[in-house]
Amino acid sequence: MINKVVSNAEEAIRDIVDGVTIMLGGFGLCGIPENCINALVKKKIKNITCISNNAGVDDFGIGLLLKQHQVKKMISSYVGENAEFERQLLSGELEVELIPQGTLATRCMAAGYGMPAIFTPAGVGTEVAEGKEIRNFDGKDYLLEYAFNADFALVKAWKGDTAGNLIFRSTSRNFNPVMAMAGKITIAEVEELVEAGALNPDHIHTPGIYVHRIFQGENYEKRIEQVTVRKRD
Amino acid sequence: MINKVVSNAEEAIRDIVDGVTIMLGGFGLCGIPENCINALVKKKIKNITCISNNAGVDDFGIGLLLKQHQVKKMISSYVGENAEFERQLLSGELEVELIPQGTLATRCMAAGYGMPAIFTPAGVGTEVAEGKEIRNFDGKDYLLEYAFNADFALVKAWKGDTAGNLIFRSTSRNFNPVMAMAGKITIAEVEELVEAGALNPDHIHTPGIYVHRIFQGENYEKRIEQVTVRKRD
Amino acid sequence: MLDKEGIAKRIAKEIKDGYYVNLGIGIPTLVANYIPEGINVVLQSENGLLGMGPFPFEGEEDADLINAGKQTITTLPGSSIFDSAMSFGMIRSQKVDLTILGAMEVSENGDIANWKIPGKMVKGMGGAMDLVASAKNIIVAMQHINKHGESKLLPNCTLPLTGIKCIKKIVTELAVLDILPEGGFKLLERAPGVTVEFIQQSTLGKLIVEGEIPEMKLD
Amino acid sequence: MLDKEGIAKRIAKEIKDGYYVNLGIGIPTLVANYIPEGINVVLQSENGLLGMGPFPFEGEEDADLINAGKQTITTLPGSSIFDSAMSFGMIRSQKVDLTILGAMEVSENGDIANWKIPGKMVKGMGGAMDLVASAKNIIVAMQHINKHGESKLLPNCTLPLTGIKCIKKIVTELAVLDILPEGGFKLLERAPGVTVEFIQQSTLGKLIVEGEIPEMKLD
Repeated sequence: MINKVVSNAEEAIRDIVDGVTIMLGGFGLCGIPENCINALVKKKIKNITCISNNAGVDDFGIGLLLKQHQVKKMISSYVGENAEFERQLLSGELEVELIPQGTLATRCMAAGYGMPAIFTPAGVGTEVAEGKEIRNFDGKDYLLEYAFNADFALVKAWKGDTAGNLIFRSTSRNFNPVMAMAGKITIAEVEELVEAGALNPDHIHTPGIYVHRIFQGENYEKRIEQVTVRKRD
Repeated sequence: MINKVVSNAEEAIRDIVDGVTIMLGGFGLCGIPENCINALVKKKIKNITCISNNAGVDDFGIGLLLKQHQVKKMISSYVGENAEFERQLLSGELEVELIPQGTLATRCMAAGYGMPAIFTPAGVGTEVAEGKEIRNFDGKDYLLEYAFNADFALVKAWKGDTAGNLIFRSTSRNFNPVMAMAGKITIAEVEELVEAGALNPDHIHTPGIYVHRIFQGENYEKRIEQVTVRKRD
Repeated sequence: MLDKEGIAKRIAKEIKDGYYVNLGIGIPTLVANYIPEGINVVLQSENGLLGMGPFPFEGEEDADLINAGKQTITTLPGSSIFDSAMSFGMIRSQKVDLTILGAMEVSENGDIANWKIPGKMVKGMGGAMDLVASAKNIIVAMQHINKHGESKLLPNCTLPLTGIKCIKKIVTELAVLDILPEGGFKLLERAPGVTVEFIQQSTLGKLIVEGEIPEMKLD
Repeated sequence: MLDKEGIAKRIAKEIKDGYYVNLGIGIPTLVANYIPEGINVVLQSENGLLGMGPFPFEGEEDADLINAGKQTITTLPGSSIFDSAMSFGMIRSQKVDLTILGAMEVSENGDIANWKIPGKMVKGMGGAMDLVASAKNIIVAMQHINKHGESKLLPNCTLPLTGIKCIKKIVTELAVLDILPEGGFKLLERAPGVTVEFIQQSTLGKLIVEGEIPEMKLD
């Protein structure tokens, strides 16, 4: 089996340089690659084009990159919860491209599945459709949307093995598997790294062929954006 | 939770009538819906258009339908191992449409993902491309291939729950999940049917939303097409 | 006139046994609290979950288990988890029976605007454009009149659109209305104590009133 | 001149450490037996498996675990299972580094025919068209000459095509040849005891011979 293990986030991102396009898995703060983000912050990589469904919050996740002005452009579907983001956007320091969430996911998957483009009805008749090819199938209009590739995809899984196979836990799966498929180089950080053979092949969500480097992350904060609870009766 | 359970194959196929289009999961004889096939044989449904990667062998799988002349047309990628199939084809009793295996799988998935068509390079420059639209992306030619829908998809899983969630075992997964997504009505037979809640949500391969009816099959033969073994040293 | 809970309560009556339902943020989320006994419904959360349950008990929150509104939730027996591509795959292929979402404006031909106000910070459309473009049945939960006293049911939307010709039904604090395929808001029910005349005054788009309009029944 | 095992042995030398490899039916399957020690390779089987292992021991066959040739197999530690759509997804997106397959004919511009003979029962292309259209690197394992004594390395294929301009390298019982981007079979190595002259006579397509042609080393 091919061994994909690197020792830590610093080694994993060793060849990430200014100006790259990076995909970051996660939805909100759920399932984000915390260790890789921290390593990018520490290394002060600049002019990043960041493809991520969301933009983190002010002091966590992608917010940490924004604070240091490391992001040139965000490609996202929803960028709500971040005051520094808003300030940089309004001041023109930051470019933003907003994409429907399903289109974003499917464009990543298209890259991983070797499909150069896909058709989706999302955005037909709206400003999202501007400049895009529209095609009618069976009476319904669809936009032609191109596959998304990124120089690097940084994803977070629950468990992974030395061969790069990944298993995600609950809704922290979200964008991680589709982005893992779309990176020219895909880096996976996992909460628990095990030997090849320790995972049931039927349980694997992302086959190791899509993963170039894997390491066991540390000090996961796994911050919750909105704690909502019910009282016990 | 929505309960999808029916008592057996006969009840599951109750509304399958002559002339329908049916997808059948499986690769070779691995992972085929044995109970459903037997029920179709017993009910003598005729003029079936059958979408299946293979056509079974003479006395097992889809071969049983062929023997009774129940199949009008086969849409497959490889139909090798079946003498009766060959006889009917050469005599003109049976229509056959051959499709590259990946194209077949991806056209099913496209239906389940609400994509009306996909682009694939498979078949460019060959007779498969005849009459099809060709489009160039980044210097490479692709064929436009349409999503495949079927009136019924019959699939076989290892475990399933009353909500219709499916888990496949080893390489018997093959076409089953993609066909499960593409049936207007999807019928799943499983080796073991369990209560909703008994399966780990992270292990489910086909979410129950894609499955309309589920039952526990019986008397699985699981015939092996080619037993290949090595001697113990 | 209905409050938010009332709107949610009325919408809950539209949910049929065996439905897979996607609930948007805001009033739609409240609908889950009013699904009648004996009606089996599975809630889809577009971040990748079928079978969403209620909020967890205090102390049992799981950072890995959230809904599309980023709230901590639970799963119900029979739930399944999937990635974002499959989630929107099942939305696009119309396996989700009903989508309920909020709106800033709806037009008489079924267009909806709910994601962007020019001059204000744009947060993004999230999954809304995918949902409205794909869903086979969409109900909008919204206020009939905005805080400036202006109708939100218009001949044409004035805000940037989220989707076109997609809304089938609207439930507001004043009324239940269908949008007809040929265009127009067809008045179906009045909220308790609300007159047809008041609904007419509150609707800038074409309102179609035929025969007696019954008062809503909420219980 | 090489036998089938020899062809497989020579092709095995093309496999580099860290490769994901798809092996077709026939001679390509034999290649797995000759992968050098210390070279880590993962075999993909397009029915939905990465990490294919050897045949099972007698009595340990599992009907649910087969390869694309429908043979019972085993998995190696680190293997993964996936559906047919993802399997061809990773093939189309060129995650598989090398594809090795057989052929009836190859043309000097890299076209391949290996699925259909007019007048004979057509079994189908299986995954061959997907593989040849997508793979970034394809090696063909084939006989140089057919049983009628005719060359299978042609100016143009005469049989129905499987794919066009896709083959990069050929290993036959006589030689190792590259297909040049501008067309032509470039002779790289001779099989033990085979002369350049004999290879020339056996090749109907344009053969390019430059300088001394070394004899293959198999061990």
